[in-house]
Amino acid sequence: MSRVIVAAIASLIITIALALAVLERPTPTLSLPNLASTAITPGEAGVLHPITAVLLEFRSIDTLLEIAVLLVAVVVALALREAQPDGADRMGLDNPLLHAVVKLLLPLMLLVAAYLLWAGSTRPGGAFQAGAVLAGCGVLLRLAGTSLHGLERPRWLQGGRVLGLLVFVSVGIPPMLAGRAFLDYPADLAGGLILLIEAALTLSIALALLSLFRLAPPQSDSPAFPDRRKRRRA
Amino acid sequence: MGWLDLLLGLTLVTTAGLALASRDLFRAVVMFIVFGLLMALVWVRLQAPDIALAEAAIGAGLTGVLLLDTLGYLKRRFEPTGTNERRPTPTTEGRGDAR
Amino acid sequence: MNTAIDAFGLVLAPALPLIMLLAACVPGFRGRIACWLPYAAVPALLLALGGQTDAVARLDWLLFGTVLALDELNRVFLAFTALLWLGAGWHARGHLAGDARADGFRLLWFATMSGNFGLILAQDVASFYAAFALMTFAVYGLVIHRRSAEAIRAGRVYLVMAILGEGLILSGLLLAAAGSGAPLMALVSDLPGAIAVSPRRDLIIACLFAGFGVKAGLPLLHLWLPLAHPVAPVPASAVLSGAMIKAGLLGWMTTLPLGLVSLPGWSLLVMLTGFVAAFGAALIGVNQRTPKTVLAYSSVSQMGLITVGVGAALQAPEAWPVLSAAIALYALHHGLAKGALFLGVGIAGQAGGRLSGPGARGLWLALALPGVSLAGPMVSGMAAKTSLKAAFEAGMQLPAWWAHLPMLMGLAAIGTTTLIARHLWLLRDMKPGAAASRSEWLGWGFTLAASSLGLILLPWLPVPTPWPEALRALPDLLWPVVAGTLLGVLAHRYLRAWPIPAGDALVPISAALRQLRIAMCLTLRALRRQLRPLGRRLSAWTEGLRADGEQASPLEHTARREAGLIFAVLLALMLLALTMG
Amino acid sequence: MSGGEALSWLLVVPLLAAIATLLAPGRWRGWGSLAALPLLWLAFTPVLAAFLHQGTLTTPLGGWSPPLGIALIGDGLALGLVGLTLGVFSLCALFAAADPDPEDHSHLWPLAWFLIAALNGIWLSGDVFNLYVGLELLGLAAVGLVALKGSAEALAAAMRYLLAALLGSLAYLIGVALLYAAAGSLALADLAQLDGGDTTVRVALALMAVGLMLKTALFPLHGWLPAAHGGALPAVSALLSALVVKASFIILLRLWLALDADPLAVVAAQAIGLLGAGAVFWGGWMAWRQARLKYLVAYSTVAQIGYLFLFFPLITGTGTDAARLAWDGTLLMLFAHALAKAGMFLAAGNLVRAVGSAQIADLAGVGRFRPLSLLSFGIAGVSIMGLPPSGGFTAKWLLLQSALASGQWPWLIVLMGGGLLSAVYVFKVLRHAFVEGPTRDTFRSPPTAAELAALTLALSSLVLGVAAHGLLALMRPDALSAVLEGAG
Amino acid sequence: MSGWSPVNAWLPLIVVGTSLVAAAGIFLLKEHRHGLRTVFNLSAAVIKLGLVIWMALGVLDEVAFETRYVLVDGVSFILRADPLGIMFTGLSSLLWLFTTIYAIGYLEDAPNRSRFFGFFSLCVASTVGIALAGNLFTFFLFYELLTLSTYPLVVHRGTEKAMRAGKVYLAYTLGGGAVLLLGVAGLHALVGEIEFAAGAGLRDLDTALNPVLTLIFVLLVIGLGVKAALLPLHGWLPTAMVAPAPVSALLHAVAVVKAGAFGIVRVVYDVFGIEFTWQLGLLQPLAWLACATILYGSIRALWQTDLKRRLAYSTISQVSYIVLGTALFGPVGTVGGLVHLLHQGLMKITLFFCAGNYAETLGVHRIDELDGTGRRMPATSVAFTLGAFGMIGVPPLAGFVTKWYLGIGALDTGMAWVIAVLVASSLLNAAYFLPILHRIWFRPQRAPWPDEHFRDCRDTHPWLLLPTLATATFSLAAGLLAGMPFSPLYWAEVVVLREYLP
Amino acid sequence: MSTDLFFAWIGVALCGLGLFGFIVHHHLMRRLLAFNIMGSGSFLLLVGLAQDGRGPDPVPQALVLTGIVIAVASTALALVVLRRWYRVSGESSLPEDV
Repeated sequence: MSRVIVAAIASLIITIALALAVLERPTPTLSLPNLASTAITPGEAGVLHPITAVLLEFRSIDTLLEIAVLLVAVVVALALREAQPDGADRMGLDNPLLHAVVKLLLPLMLLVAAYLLWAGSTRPGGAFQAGAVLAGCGVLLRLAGTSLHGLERPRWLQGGRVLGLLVFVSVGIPPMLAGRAFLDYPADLAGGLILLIEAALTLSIALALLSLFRLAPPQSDSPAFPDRRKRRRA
Repeated sequence: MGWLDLLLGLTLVTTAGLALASRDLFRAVVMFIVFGLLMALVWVRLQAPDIALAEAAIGAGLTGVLLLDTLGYLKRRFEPTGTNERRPTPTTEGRGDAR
Repeated sequence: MNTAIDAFGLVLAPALPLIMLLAACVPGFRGRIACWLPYAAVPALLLALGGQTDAVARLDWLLFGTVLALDELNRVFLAFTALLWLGAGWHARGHLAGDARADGFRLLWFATMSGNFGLILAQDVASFYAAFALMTFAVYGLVIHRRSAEAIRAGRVYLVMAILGEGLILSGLLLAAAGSGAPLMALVSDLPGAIAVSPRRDLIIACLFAGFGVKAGLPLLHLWLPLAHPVAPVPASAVLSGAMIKAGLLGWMTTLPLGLVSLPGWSLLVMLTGFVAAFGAALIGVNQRTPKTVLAYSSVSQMGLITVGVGAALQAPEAWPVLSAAIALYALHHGLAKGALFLGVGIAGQAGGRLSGPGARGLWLALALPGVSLAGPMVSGMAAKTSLKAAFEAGMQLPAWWAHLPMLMGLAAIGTTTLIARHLWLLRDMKPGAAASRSEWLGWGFTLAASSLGLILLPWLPVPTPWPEALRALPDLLWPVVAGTLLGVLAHRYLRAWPIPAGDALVPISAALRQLRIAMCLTLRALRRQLRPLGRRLSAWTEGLRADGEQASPLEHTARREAGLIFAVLLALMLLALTMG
Repeated sequence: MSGGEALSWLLVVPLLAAIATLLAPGRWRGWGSLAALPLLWLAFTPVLAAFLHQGTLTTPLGGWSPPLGIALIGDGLALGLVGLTLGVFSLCALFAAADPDPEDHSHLWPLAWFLIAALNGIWLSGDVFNLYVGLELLGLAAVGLVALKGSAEALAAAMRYLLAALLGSLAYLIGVALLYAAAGSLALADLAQLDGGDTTVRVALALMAVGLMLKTALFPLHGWLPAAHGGALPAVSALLSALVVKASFIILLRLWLALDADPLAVVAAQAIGLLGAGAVFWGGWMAWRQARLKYLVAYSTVAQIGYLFLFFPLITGTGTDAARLAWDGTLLMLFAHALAKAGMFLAAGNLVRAVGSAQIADLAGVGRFRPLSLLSFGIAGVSIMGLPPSGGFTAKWLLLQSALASGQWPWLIVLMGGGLLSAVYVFKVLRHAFVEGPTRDTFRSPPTAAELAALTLALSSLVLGVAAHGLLALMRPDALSAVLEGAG
Repeated sequence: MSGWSPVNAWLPLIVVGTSLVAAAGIFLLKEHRHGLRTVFNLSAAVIKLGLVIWMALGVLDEVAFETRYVLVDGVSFILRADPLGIMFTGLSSLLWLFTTIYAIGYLEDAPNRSRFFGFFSLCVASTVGIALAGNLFTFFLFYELLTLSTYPLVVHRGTEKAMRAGKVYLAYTLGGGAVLLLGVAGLHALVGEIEFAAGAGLRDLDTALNPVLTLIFVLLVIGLGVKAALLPLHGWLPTAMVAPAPVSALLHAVAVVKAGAFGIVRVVYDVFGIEFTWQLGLLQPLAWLACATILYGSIRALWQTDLKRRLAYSTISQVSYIVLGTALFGPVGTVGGLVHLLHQGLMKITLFFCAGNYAETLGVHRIDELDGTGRRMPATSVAFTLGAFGMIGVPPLAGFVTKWYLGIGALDTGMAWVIAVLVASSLLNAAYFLPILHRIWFRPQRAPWPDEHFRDCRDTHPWLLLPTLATATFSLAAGLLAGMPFSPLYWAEVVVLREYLP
Repeated sequence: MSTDLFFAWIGVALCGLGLFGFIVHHHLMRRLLAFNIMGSGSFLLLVGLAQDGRGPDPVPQALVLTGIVIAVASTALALVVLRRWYRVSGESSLPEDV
């Protein structure tokens, strides 16, 4: 119980400190929104939706690294599976209702994803949201026990997961070769390139999220502790 | 800021508290999903529809599914295989609940 | 002889023994060297006989710049020393035949000889001390040559005392040299002057007097003498007693500020010491059981007399020129006579039946002759004693009691005579050994001759008293001999020898030392016992520190488990610190 | 190229390499990575040349300059660290590629490349949120590398590490939020304009500092480190100890200098210094008590991190001289420790491989059979102990001088005591290795390349001791003096 | 002479480097390449000796040899050949040659020779570095390197005993190093870079700083005193005796103890300046400390039954002569101290070689096993005798020269009590050496030798015997020919005349 | 008080709450929940404070989007590791001592 009290005191202190910080905050002199809105003009930026512009133009390196973070998570999951092999994946609820729902819902979700992707450049939406919806599709399919044999091939999967980052980086390189900064796309091509990147990102994000879902040890596999199982030889 | 905001905010804090304090881990996870959905609403109130969408899809949806899936995995009872010294205590929710 | 030859001789005299020593290390030369053993002393002898008194050899590259020179004083010493070494060398050549350890003996013989000549000739402090040390250490091997238990004991006592002496000498020399003009390359001849004016004069004199006194056999510093002489081989004891104890005397004569200042206190002390030695040694000596021990005590006694002379010079600086000559003469006289006596012991021991057979009388006479000389009535003895007496009398402002000095000397001569009588008596009782070889006879004979005719052989000797006057003093010299002989005969008849062990005072001293050591050991052990619990606790503590296991401490547990909590606490602290600041 | 643009290659090449290794089959990844290393160096060379020619390099990524966009800033410190990263990584890669590990750890390669990308990003970035992303990338890649073995121990270590990293990042993120609210910008250059006395800024700084301290494993927040660094593969441990923990430290250092122009933070700086002192002693003590070789080395990292944090008391509120010395000393310590610790971990890996046991007590006799590995360990130990002639010593010397110049003599005790304590544990290993007891004859020999990699790292930590002058002159920022003027 | 000045600038570094290169080469050689290693070792030693002799001649002609390199701001790495440095360098390189020859013979068929010779060369490199160091920082650099390179030599045998000795050794030397570092750093903070030159600007400091300077001096002396085995800090030395004989020879005669003593000389003369030290009132306590050590070491030596341990305690005692000479405020005492730096090296290395010979040839380690060794090993025994008498200070051997100069120097300073210490020490030396000599020469062999080798050699293996005889000859010559040019005494006088007398 | 500022306050509360949960719980799932709640709080703080009185600001919003993806990636990774850990050890919290 004393732990709880200590923890409460500690978090209280932090809360108070944060509160003080909020109360006493100075007024900033800079205003990024203004800067952004002046920057987002059809001639300058490839996209008009400010958030997408921030994500894929002004602070594109953040996004690029973020995709890398996602990818790293997947790689770790893959590595762990390799180090600790799983049995067959027999997950799935054999529920006809679910199958029906999936059949109905799936096209709709795909459509939503496509819309979100497309809308990204001007309106709310974008690669992340689309990717998440797409990943949702995958989760549903998995819950329903449907296996997409085409996508089960590791090589393809891997390619899909990597694609986003690869496209992102590759698009960034030509400007550099032309003597400009990394990711400094030419203004006239910016719109198209960003769409390309977004599309690739959508696919990759979806696959990555799905993989993270699937690469955890499957429910059907019996636990392997203690850790004395023979490793699979390379 | 209106009543709606106040209500939303309080609910948010309450669900967060429930998610952290529930004895039942399942309930905690469910509360967390609710919390995520409420967060999406908050983002709408904060004029951030993009985040709202993402929060709904990713924060609440995917994270929730992942958590629930893991929960199911952790709920499984295991027969100890072979001779291990450290036998796990099979409980319904694992250990370490709100001490 | 011209200077070049003199210089060569000066170097060769100490160097030849060393060269022969090195040659003896080469197996091929060993036999020949053994044959030439006596002749190592020849250059020194030639130098002493034929060299010019102001010959100098400078070897700047050696040590701090070595200077060898011949002057009036050391010429006398060199002369009798060389004679003695030659004679003893002949004796040794024969004596060593068939000795298993002869090789080692020869090496040490050469080393000792070199040191002895070197210290006589050396004029600079460093080489003087070097030669002195060489002689001191090398002779140890000669003393323990027999390796018997007594020999080892005698060697140990000798070594301890000799090293103490070396230490005293070194301190004295250092202190004295520091006051001289060139302390780093001081000449021996600078020292007396420096000492005379030094603020530490008494300390220096004490150091040097005691330091050289070890060699010269001062009372209480003499302990090694009666132990070492009997156990050493005969030729070794001959040079030991005849030549080497004179090194101490030479040391006094060259370093002490004799003839420069008058030091009545020191004079009294030194003379008293001398008399104590002269009489005490005689008293102890007559109670000894072996002839060589008796002779050793006799040496102590004689050196006591010489010490009296030195003491006199401390009182009367102006008498020093006369005294020094007299002392040198006495040293020569005693050195040769004592050498002959010691070699005689060897002859007597090995003469076998001849002591009682035909010609025994002549032999006895020959054996007794140096003794008689020692007591006074012979040529050299007479010269020495009379000149000493004359020197005493030559002092100008004497203390009144100096008038009794001749009488005291006469009493001492009684003691000497008694000792000689005792010596001869004991010789008679010696178990006869194997026959002496010709070389041994030669050595003895040579030394005997030198001792008897010494004064005639060395015409340049400074004899202060002209002959006729010396002859007039003959009665003075004779009565103690008669009295002593009488006393000896009576004593032999009616008195039993007291069981005084050789090395007299050594026995109680070493017993006391042993007790002291035991007490110290006990104390230390008790101390250690007291400290042991402490040490055990300490080591237990360090054992506790040593840990190879990975028992994580509570702090480490907390750090692993409660990262979040610690995080929060630190955050709070940090906030506090930031706002405080 | 004008140089500035070339900075981006330092990010791009590792990312591309990561992608390539992900796509390549497992058995090609190691050698493929080695083939990619020259490219990385090739990217670095023009950058360095340009820097030497024209000073600090800047490139606005995407063509957008701060505060709207993010710029990569190649100042001396950043480039020095990039060089360090490249050097250490090259040798660790060589070690890992040469490692005839029976178990397949091919995922090490993409993770390692991501790690390098994250590190380079952190060194070069001038934007606090970008740093956050970089930290996350770094943290997850590092966690992945720790978990690579898949054993229970590795998983627990990884989990612990992950939780610590996440908590630390969150604290940092909250700090970012506060700073953005206060400054309206995320660029470090703009943040420097803030008034350091502001409550918001102080709370932000405190949060970020503690978060970064957690990530740097400063005592007593080090709980995650020993298991993570001690249990991982040797090459991974080397990378983690040498570089990863330094990333958060460098961010803290930059933040401290940017935000804390006012001398009132002295108390906080002293507090951090105290924690550093605690780390030095506690880490050293625990290292001594370890029975397993790599855990000993890991605890040694805990101890050495403590030295780095002496920077704060030595630079805050002290004179210009002391501050400059502290700057030089800390950076040199960082470099020396990176090289030495990497060498030490690799050497430890070789030794463990040679005797087939993780226990120090089993090292008996290894000195005779694997002298080179032991020598590498020893040489690295020299730097760790801070004995001359090594980088560790020169660094310690500078810190000593700084402590004396600022009159803060208690830190002398820390520097001295820490050195002695480290000698105790380093020589504990050597002592066991020199024992010629019951000799065993079964020593497996690590590949020569692995031994040479360890030796090279160790030797370079030694050489650093005599070649520090140029490096330090290169890394000393012009801005530092300005900051210090203000502080002093 | 200016034509070859670039060479002059590099020469000190090259001299240090020869052994470093040798060390590196030897480390890289495979264990079984004995021949090549021998070639490496000997050629490096000979080259180094040659270079040092060249440099020594140059120094006599007042040619400046200096390597200078900025390490970090305000700290330089300076190697410079001044007469004092050259003196120590010459000793080290000369004895390195002999010890290398000796070690090759000693370690025949022993394991870990690569390691041994590698660290051995490293050890010499550090010693030469210490000798040539031009400032306190560089000195410290090599001083610590010496600690490191000697540790593997001390624990070379790898036995439990050796390990314990190594531990003790490290505890002392690293602790001392830390204290020294504190002192050096403190001084550096006060006056900046401290190049070795009399006074070094300390005199001009505010007198209010005198307590601080005193503290720093104490720290420096403690740090250096550990290696020099001054009284309370000597504990490591006898324990370190478990090392192989060449190591103990090098440790005791040249490298370690001398490094400490040399450092004290440097601190007193070149950092503080003798006059300033005198003004601070630090010379007297230093002299007391040295005297206490001299007596203590000798007394402890008396109780030792192991030959090498007795020699070790003798070293403790003898090294303090150097310190004592330094602490005597006057040129003569300084000469005495400096000359003992060389003399003690020559004599002690001879003694240790002999001890090694006895151990290696006959398996004799304890003193009571020495009976009769003189007959079996006459040449070794003669060398031992020379060394022992030299230690006692019997003229005309080297030790006497030292004692004489020290004594005169002490009297010049008015410290007459030092004479008593010197004499007492001589007596004690005699007390623990003469019984050994007695056993060697005058006692018959008692029992079969514990572990006899080289039965077909008259004395012992030539590789072992030659260096022994060579050093014995040198120590004899050093005393006997003290008045000659290029003798140790001559060098010491040159040092004092050039550097410490105005 | 503007909506933005209000939610910033909510963010502060969530941060405190999350930290409390993170400290108190040992069960790894709960700690992850706490972490996510704390993360949400920090996002609210970021956007709320930035937008207070100045209207919508795309920059923090974009940052939050990035943050969310990172959070989900971290959470997912943590869950993977957790499941693997659970599988080999049978524990759902970390051992007190490795």
